[in-house]
Amino acid sequence: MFVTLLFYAFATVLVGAALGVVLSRNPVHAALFLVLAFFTSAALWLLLEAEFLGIVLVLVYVGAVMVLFLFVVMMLDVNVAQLREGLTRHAPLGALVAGIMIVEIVYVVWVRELGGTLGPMPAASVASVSNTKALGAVLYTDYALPFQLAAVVLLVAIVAAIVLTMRKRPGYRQQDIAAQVAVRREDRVRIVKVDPAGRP
Amino acid sequence: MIGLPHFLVLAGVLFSIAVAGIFLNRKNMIVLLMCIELMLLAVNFNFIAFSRWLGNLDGQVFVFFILTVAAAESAIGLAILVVVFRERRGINVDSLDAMRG
Amino acid sequence: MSTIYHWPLLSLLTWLPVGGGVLVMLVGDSRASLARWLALALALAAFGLSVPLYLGFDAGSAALQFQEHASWVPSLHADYHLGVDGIALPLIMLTTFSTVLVLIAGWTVIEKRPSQYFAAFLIMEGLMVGVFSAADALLFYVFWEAMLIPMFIIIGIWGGARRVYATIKFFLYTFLGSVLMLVALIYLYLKAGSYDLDSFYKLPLTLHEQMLIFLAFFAAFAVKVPMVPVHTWLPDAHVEAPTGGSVILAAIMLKMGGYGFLRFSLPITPDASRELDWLVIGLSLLAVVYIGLVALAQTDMKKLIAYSSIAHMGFVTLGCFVGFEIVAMTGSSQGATLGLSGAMVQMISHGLVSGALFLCVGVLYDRLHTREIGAYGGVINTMPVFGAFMVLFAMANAGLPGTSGFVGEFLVVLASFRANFWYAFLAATTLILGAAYTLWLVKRVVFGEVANEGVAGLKDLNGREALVLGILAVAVLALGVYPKPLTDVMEPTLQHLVQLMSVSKA
Amino acid sequence: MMQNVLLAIVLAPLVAALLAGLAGRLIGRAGAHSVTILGVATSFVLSLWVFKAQVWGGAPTFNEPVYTWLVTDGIRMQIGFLIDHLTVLMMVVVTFVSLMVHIYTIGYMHDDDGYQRFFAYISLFTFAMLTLVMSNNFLQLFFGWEAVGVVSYLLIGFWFKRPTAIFANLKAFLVNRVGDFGFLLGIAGVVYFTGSLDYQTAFHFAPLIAASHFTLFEGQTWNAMSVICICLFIGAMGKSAQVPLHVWLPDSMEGPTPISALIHAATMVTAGIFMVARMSPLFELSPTALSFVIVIGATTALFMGFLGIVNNDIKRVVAYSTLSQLGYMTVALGASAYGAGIFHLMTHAFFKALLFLAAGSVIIAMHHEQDMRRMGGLRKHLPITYWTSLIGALALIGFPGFSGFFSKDALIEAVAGSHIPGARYAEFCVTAGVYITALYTFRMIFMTFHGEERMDAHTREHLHESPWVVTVPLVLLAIPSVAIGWLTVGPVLFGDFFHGAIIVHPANDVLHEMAGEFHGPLSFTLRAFTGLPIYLAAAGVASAWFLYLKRPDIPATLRLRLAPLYRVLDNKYGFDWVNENVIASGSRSLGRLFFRVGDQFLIDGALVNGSARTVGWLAAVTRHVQSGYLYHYAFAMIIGLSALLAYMLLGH
Repeated sequence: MFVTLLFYAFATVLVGAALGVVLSRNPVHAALFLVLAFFTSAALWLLLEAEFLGIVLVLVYVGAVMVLFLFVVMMLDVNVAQLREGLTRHAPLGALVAGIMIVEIVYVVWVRELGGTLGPMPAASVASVSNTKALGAVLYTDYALPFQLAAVVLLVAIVAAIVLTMRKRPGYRQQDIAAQVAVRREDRVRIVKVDPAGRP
Repeated sequence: MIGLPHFLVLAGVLFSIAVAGIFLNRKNMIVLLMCIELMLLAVNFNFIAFSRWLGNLDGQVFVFFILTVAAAESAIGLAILVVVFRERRGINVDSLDAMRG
Repeated sequence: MSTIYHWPLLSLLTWLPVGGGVLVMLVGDSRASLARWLALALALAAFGLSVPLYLGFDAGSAALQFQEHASWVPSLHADYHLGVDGIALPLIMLTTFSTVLVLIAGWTVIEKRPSQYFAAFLIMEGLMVGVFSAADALLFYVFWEAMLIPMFIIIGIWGGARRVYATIKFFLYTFLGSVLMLVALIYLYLKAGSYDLDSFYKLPLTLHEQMLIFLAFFAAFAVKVPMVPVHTWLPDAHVEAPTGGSVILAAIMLKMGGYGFLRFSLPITPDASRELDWLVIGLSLLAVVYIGLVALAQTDMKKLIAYSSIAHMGFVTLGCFVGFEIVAMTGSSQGATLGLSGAMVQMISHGLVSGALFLCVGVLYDRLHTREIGAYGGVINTMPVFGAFMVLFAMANAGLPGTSGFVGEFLVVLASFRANFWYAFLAATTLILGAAYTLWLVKRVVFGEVANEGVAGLKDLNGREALVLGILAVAVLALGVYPKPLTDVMEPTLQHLVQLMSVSKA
Repeated sequence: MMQNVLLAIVLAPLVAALLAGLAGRLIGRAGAHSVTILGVATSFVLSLWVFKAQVWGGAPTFNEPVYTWLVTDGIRMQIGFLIDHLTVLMMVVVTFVSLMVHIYTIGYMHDDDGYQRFFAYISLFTFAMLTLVMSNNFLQLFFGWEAVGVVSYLLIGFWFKRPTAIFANLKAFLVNRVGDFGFLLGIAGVVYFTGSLDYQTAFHFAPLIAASHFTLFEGQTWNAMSVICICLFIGAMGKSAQVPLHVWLPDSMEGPTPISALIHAATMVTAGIFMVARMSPLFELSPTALSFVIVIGATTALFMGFLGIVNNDIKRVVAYSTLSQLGYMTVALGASAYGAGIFHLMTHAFFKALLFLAAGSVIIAMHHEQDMRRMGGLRKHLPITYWTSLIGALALIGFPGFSGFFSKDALIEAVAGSHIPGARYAEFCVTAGVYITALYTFRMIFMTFHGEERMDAHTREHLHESPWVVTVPLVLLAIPSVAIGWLTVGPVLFGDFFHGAIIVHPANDVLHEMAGEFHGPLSFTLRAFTGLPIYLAAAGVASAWFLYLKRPDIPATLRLRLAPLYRVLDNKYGFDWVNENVIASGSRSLGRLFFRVGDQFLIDGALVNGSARTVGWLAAVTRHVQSGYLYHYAFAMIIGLSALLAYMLLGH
């Protein structure tokens, strides 16, 4: 009963936060709403005994990604008013598509009884290992290679982000180590024969 | 009692809101990115819920990967955003029609 | 010397030019003369390597010789399997021979990116040898498609004003056909379980299956030959291609179609070929008569020769398929080999003659930069040596006995008389039409008073041009006077092919 | 031994031609004519030796291959020699006339730039002609056949700057090709039925061919031999200039005169006659083909003669007379009097070469003026030319005792004795032709050598007899023109000269019937006075004298009175008009039509570029969907997603 109560409370907040993301006029507000959505999601995930992922969501998403979002939003001088143009114009279409999707999903879940076949939530596992340890065990054995790949993806993302945003400013002097190494004597030294008598 | 359908419907609603958000905020790239994050979150919900009901950790592993990819995606997306802003002094999606034939 | 016969000659012939082409490209345009000499050396080496191929060839056998077999794509049962028989050998010789000539002909004429030009021809040479020597269908297909790329580049970069139109037309036409061929090959693979051509030959197929496969092959080969009505890419491609490109196009590439009929259509789908021979024969005769007349109407020298190519290739397809009608008419396959050897000789001869004619046009084009017949007249006054060559090759094109042009036409007419008097009748009209359009061209371009100042200022052939045309002239005459060395090599293979054709697979 | 000699006969002119042609600049003018004359002289001497060995030495017929050209499908195609009495006769005639023409050319072409080239060509021609006559198979026959055509093409267009010359040579080649077209089909037919290209095998299987039939059109069967023989004869019609493929011969007079003598009078044009005679074992088995031959020949003989009367170009008159004489030979072939045809071929070769060379001599003297209306009275200035021409003319009209008399008289008699359909028509044509021949021949002689001098003063001052290199061949040719008939009429016509080289069906053997009445040349000559032809010839000469010397105003009046007839003759029965305006320009227009409508409009326009345009249009329509706006793509994805979901939900 308590779990049900918690679920509905968090679910309400989550939906509200999501609506806030979508509807708020200011991107900063939207980002903050998103943070809220992530927090409530993390809470809901804890209800589902996915403790590790819940914590990761908070740490990585709220801590890193959302900060990045806020950072960018604040750094860029975005003309908010202009961006909200056409918000209402497309509202009916958006609502319609969203409505259709909701109807479809509900239809799948309830009418087709997709969820019903699996019954109520299984009892909490009483296994000795924690969720984190269990996840780790799977991740580093069965999914070791994909895990490595995920790391590569992140690396590529880092490199890509840097490459994309880096720009050369005119007048900015750089050290070219390759050029320094490849230098030859003739480039630097010029032997001039000077007549000791001082005649031209 | 909370069953699997509750979570699935919640995820569905979340996803639909995000979809609606894409329609509504068709000019603001930042909010678009956020809506994508929301969508991914909704998907993650499903994974975790099924993982719980099926007693199988694979779903959670997938969520883990999705989080990774989503992080990478948002990093690159924001980088692109910054570049676009520099180029066009704005993040209006309408101005992004370089692909137009 | 005898050890040379144990070398992997076919692989060498395929990959030496390809690798050499890459090397020539690396040498670059800044060292153009090094690139030229290197390319020539490689082409000569390839030609030199094809000579032991001929000398070591056992002319008494129809089997594939100089075979090389290695695993290639095990999961698809496709092997790196090369080999030559009496059909492939002359065509390989023709390929290596004409590449040498083309390189010499383009020696200083090509000023734009010369090293890449020479490289393209070398690479194409290797790929064409690959097509002729592949004994595995997938390998064949890879070479077949790869070969398009250098040609595409040659026309697209060194071509004339409308080169883009011509390249796209050329590419789409040939590609459309070969994609259907790929479908057929995959179907055959699924039935046979391997891409080996021999397994295709032994595969029993119902008539319905054969019909579909035949039509798919037909699409590919008819475009390449080219047969009416899918021939219009050829005049455009020829007109826009640089001289060397035209020569290779006419000399070798068109032969791929004829080769395909001999290697795939006839032995793999004999029953469908028998059922549909009326189609091929009808189109071939249409090519001879209709294209002969169309050639009369041309005002562009290259277009005229291109049309004459189509008419001459009509003899090839006629010779390939007339055997079925002979069997139907006389009940014996006596005469079928005659048609096939006529088709083969015609292919070789056409390679030499039309190549030579394109070189002749190239000689004029290099000087006055126009291919319009009306822009010339009385060329022989200022270029007597050229005029002599032009008349000789024109005569060969008109099928004069004593030149190679006659041999194939003669054999095909003899064979088609067995099938039907009217086939021979229509085919023999080439005697009149061929002479008409070729000699009318000669009359307008070579003979007469000097037509204008441009012609008055023409310089006769230089040593390089005379060398190329001279070699071709010797080859044309030699084949015309003594074609036996050529036909002897082919005879057992063609007889074996007739056997394959006459056994029903359905 | 024999084979080497024969090879030398054939190859000597070829080697000479190659030397003169390829190294002409190196060996110079004198070198060129020396080497070619040496080559042809070698051939001539060796031919005489072979002739002697065959005819008097009784050597057996030589029939051996030289080398194998190719072998395929069980057919062995070879190059080889067949030397029998027919061949040796031709060899001697060809090499002799060729030698004379070579010598004559030194004088005639003296000032021409293409001196070496010319010698190369005529030597090459000799080679080709020898290949043709010495062949023992159809393949080599066709080789020589086409080779003489090509050399003729080159020689007619020798002065390649003249538009008329290069028009004429193209025309000659193409018309010849029409003949070759038939010839090739005939050869293909022979191979079809006998599986061999060799004469011997083909002749051996001849009865088999004659017993075969094949269907040309649905429901109509033809005798195989008739079809083959008619096809072969179409080839002969091209080479030997029979109606309607005669049109090239008058135009070929654009070539230098020695060529007209060698090719277009003495040798190449007789290739067709020779070929039919060689194929006598085949032709004898098809009465249909023989009738066809005789009708075509007779038509040519008479109607081409008419054209000689109205023409004013001295060379063309001789050319029309050649056409007419070739018609005579063809008639003889059709009447199965092959011996008479060959005999006439031989005598004609001498006197017609003589007439041409004499005409050439006149042309040299007249500074390349060929119009007889501007000649006259040349007898005084060119005595040798005059007398030799007269001999040639007398031989041509069949003056008793001259060579042409024997051959033509025998020929007419043979036709009279023939019974095949068309023989009566032919008899009329050849008899009437005698009058016509005499008329135009002496018209030419009178207009050229007699009467008033109509040339301009400048030309008259420079008139002089030609140099010895020109006159010697004239004299040397005049001798056989007079004597050869007397010497050879017995053996060649009525004896067993051909020795099995020519086979005549006993029922058709008119010459054999005539042989019974032959008692030597003298009695043959005397007996001619009892026949009609000799009086017709006399009447012809008398008419010519009356019309062109006595009353030159009458022809002009006649021309006006009979204007329509004159116009028909002047237009050469309209053959040229039809050829140029209907056939040549018709096929050109047809080609253009095919090109525009078929290739450019239908295939390229509708199919190729049409499909390209359709694709382009579709793409243009479709690209509106591809707006390039990111959110449009996002919409599309989302809508697609929900549609897919809906499909999955409702579809199951």
